[in-house]
Amino acid sequence: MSEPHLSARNVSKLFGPVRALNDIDLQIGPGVTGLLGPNGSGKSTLMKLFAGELLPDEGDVRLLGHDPFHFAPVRRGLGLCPEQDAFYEDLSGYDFVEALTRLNGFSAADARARTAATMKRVGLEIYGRKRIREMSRGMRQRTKIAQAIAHDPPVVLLDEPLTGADPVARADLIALVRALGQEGRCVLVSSHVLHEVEAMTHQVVFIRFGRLRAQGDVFRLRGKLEDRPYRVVLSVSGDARAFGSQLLGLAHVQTVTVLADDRLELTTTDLDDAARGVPALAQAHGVRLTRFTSPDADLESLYRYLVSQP
Amino acid sequence: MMRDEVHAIGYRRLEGPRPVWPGWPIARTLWVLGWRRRATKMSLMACFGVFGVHGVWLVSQLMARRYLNLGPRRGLLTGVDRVVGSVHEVLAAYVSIQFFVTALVIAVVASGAIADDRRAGAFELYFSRPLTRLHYALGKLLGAGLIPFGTLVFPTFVLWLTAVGIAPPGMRSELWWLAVPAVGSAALGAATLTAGIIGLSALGERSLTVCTAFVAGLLLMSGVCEGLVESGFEAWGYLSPERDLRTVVDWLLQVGHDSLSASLLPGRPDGNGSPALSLLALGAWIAAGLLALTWRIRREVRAG
Amino acid sequence: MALLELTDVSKRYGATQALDAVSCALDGRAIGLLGPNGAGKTTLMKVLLGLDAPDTGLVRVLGIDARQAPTEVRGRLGYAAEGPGRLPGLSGLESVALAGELCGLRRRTALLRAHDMLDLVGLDEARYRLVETYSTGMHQRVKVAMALVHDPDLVLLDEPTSGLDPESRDELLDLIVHLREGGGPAVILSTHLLHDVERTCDAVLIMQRGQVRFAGPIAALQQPATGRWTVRTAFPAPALADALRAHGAMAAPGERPEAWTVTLPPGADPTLIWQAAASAQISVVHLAPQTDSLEQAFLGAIKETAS
Amino acid sequence: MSHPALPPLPAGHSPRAAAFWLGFHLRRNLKKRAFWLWALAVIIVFAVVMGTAGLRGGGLGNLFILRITPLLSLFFATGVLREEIEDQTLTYGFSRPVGRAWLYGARVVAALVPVALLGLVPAFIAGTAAGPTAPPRYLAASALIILAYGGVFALLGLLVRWPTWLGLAFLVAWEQPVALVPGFFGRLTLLTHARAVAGLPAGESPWSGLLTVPPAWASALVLAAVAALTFWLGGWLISRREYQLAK
Repeated sequence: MSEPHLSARNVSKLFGPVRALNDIDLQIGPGVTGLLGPNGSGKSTLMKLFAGELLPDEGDVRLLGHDPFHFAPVRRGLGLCPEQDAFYEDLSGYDFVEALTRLNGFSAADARARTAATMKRVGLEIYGRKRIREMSRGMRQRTKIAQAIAHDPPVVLLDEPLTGADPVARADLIALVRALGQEGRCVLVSSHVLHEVEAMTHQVVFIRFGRLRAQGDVFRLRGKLEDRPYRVVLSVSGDARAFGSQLLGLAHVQTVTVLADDRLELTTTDLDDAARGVPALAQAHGVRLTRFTSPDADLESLYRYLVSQP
Repeated sequence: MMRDEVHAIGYRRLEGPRPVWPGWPIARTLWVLGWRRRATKMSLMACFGVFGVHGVWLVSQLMARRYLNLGPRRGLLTGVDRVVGSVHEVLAAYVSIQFFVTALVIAVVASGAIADDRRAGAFELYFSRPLTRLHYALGKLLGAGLIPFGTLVFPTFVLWLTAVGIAPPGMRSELWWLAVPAVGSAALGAATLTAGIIGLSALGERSLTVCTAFVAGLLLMSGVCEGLVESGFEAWGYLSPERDLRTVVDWLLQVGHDSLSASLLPGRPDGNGSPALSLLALGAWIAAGLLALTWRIRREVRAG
Repeated sequence: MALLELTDVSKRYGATQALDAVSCALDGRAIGLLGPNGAGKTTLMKVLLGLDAPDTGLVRVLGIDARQAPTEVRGRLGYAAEGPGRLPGLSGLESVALAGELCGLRRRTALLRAHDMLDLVGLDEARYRLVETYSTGMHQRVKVAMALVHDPDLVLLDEPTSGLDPESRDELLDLIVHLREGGGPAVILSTHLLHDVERTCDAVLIMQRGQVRFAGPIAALQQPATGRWTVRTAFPAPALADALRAHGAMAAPGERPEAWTVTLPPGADPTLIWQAAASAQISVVHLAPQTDSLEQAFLGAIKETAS
Repeated sequence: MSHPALPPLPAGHSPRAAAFWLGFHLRRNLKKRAFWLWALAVIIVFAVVMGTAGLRGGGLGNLFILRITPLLSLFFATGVLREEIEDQTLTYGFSRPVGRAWLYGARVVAALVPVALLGLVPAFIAGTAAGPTAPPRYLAASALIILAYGGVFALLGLLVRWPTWLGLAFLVAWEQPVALVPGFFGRLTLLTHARAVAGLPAGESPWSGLLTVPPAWASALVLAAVAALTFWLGGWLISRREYQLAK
């Protein structure tokens, strides 16, 4: 297994008395990973540690196998989109991205070519000419992401990249993040808007009180919460009540309630099993199943359960 | 008997009158914030000290005057005649010295009046309320203005009152005239300070820079102007507000009563040439402050 | 009387035409104000508040003409601005109380009302701390409390949920729903998160380049079921698409990595999808008729997407 | 242990990147309002002093080299890092594969070049009226004093929360008075060495005759050493400490 792009071993970080991170052990490989957690849980601090902006008090941090704070050359492989809405405001978008790309070891001509290609990719081909001071919040976010990916880094850290962007920019940037992940880069995205994280990736890291609360695939993580069975809503044509009683026969199904004459709700501890069993049963009984949804199998419910339980 | 009731805690409408004039809470907030700063308390103590000193000085003079006025010692009266003048001297000195110390207090309290609001983006909060630009301006001026009123205008009145109270009968008639010029000049000083600090706060970016600029500006101007006047540039004298105030005070107090001795204020640096010009200069300072305030509010807020 | 009546309102700032002949009448308990950056949302709010007089046109808010009586309008309107605006040096409680006093309330009434509002927005012990020490979430709560303290009839919230973590966002959206259902003020919510609007609002005003693209109830905006189905598997499974094509259905990638938008051949029903899934041994954990999410409707409403 | 391919960096990348960073920020500094305001101020002072007071030669050199240039380097050098922290733009530079010390050095020099523009020209003009060998000596003194004070004040900007005030106190309370004290003590101040390099008169105080003026080359060496030391120390410090950008 190749070395992970990002790794943190027993990392703790304090800002004076304030605890930011407490004994974090984490390895992140290629693809898009969502970094979630309430405000003040230490998400930004972890990003800054991986970017070599901060030093861990305990444990060590590795970016592509090296210490990003002290070993400067490894930051060649890093693209960072910081959280703050800060720029060299007097520059135009193109100049800003080009200047920073030069710092990554590109000649003037190379940097200009890469900047043009990247600005096109983030949708700033025209508006990128404007001075950053006059740009809308959506354009500023696109500029910030452009400077993070112009030098084609294998690791991209995006700290709340969508804050303040309007719906059009959000849709474009989500598609861009998915594409970056598919190119095999390790993309770590922190965001508070869960349904947008779901649209980007299936893999999340969840931090709470400075500790690693959960990590892995959203679906499997949700499955691990035994004390929170899945609710599944079914729209059924034909005799719902009879079909409902049959459902009780399925393994893992705990309760079946009749919401209306054509709608049923069941709770089960294994959604995967229900996803196989229920349609088979429906077919056996000649019942048409026009809706099979589980409202609390999504990331928002996972987040809510993980936050409510200590 | 108790009825069984369950009340929701959620949102509830608010009835009742809304009588308060919006300027008033703005002024009160300025004091509340000012009072939290240690520097305010210290500078207020200084003001109180200055008032105490002048009070003692005034009372002791008048008691001595009263004692010497009796019987055989009448001959000494003429020598002590300057004591009457010295009552004017006390008031004039008080207004000038307190002008500086009050400048400290008002700088600490009111330097952030407009500057902090602008830096924190608070204009949107103020002007999404039902208040007009005039309310805001008057509120800030009221908040800043009542400080010099408390430390300059009112104490001058108190000093004048004690002077009238203690003065021997003969002198009392002369002192009655003194009320209007004394309190008037104090009010003029108060107005200059208020308009000055509020104007500067409207122009400035950070309250700390405004505060230092105001205090340093006053000291620098009076120092530089004194130097320039000594080296022959008479006209520069009008640039320093403190010097203008002193001229107006001396002029007013002299006009107060014609029988006063000519060398009224021995040892005090003399004022500018013509008191009228000084008055004009002070008026210009006040106008400049108010203009800066209006310009800033018009620029930041397009509210009706 | 309608909440808002705008007839032919336009406003120009130098080169940009912020509002371009906007005419609409809106009613409802909670209205979503949507539009890309620079669509004129904030200008519209400022015009409603009488903070900015429009060049032309008539603005009536709650039946009051905002040009004639701006202060009266602002007395009955609450506004939680977007920026980090706060009153420097004050605690949360003092800020809200001062906001009340600025509307004419006596000090003691304002203080009691401030406590009520801070309870409503869920700012407990921290209300006594200075506002400078607040997190973004707490700032947002104070701003909402300041907008409600003088009991307005209409509250304008400008991007109240930006920067909030999921927990605080939930609480704020629940509060908006509570206001909508309760006897309290109506709400105009200007935001970029269409998800929040879907959850709290019943009507929507979509703007772009200073013009109204759509004004009316959300239901009218979302076309009925289009015969397409959204299907999601537990894990991203390209094999499902092949199985579906084998069964004659069309499958296009959906909003999420593990989602598909399936178009069935005419006359077929979803059992075909179940059969395809069973044949490929892939468990489908989500199947539902696809209704245009507000996002598709929004993107459809604003034709050119440059922003 | 194979790593995802880390794209190659050209050899000696940090110094070359630092050179680019210097040019980039120098262009920005020269466009800043603050620079033009100071330029205006210097021109006005220069005109007033030359015109009314009729200051020439040594006196003019003394005023500019020993009074105005230190003040200018104070205002320009202390703000280098604070500005990046306050504007929160430090992240962009520090997340690049360039040594932090190099970036710091580039920013400090980019801040001092405008000071040189404002300081060297008047010094040269003063020099022309103060004797044959004066112009090169005045220029050398100005340049060295700018580098030395620049290094000191930039270092101060890293260490202290209020560098401008402390720098002002250092200038007014330590450098100016102590430079006039006779005996060895004066040598602890940069001003004495600058005066020695420029060959300026030892100052107006009554006992100025008693001042032992260190040899010019020794002073030049001292100034250069101070500059080098403070630059190196600043670079060493900045690559050791982390900087939290104000939220």
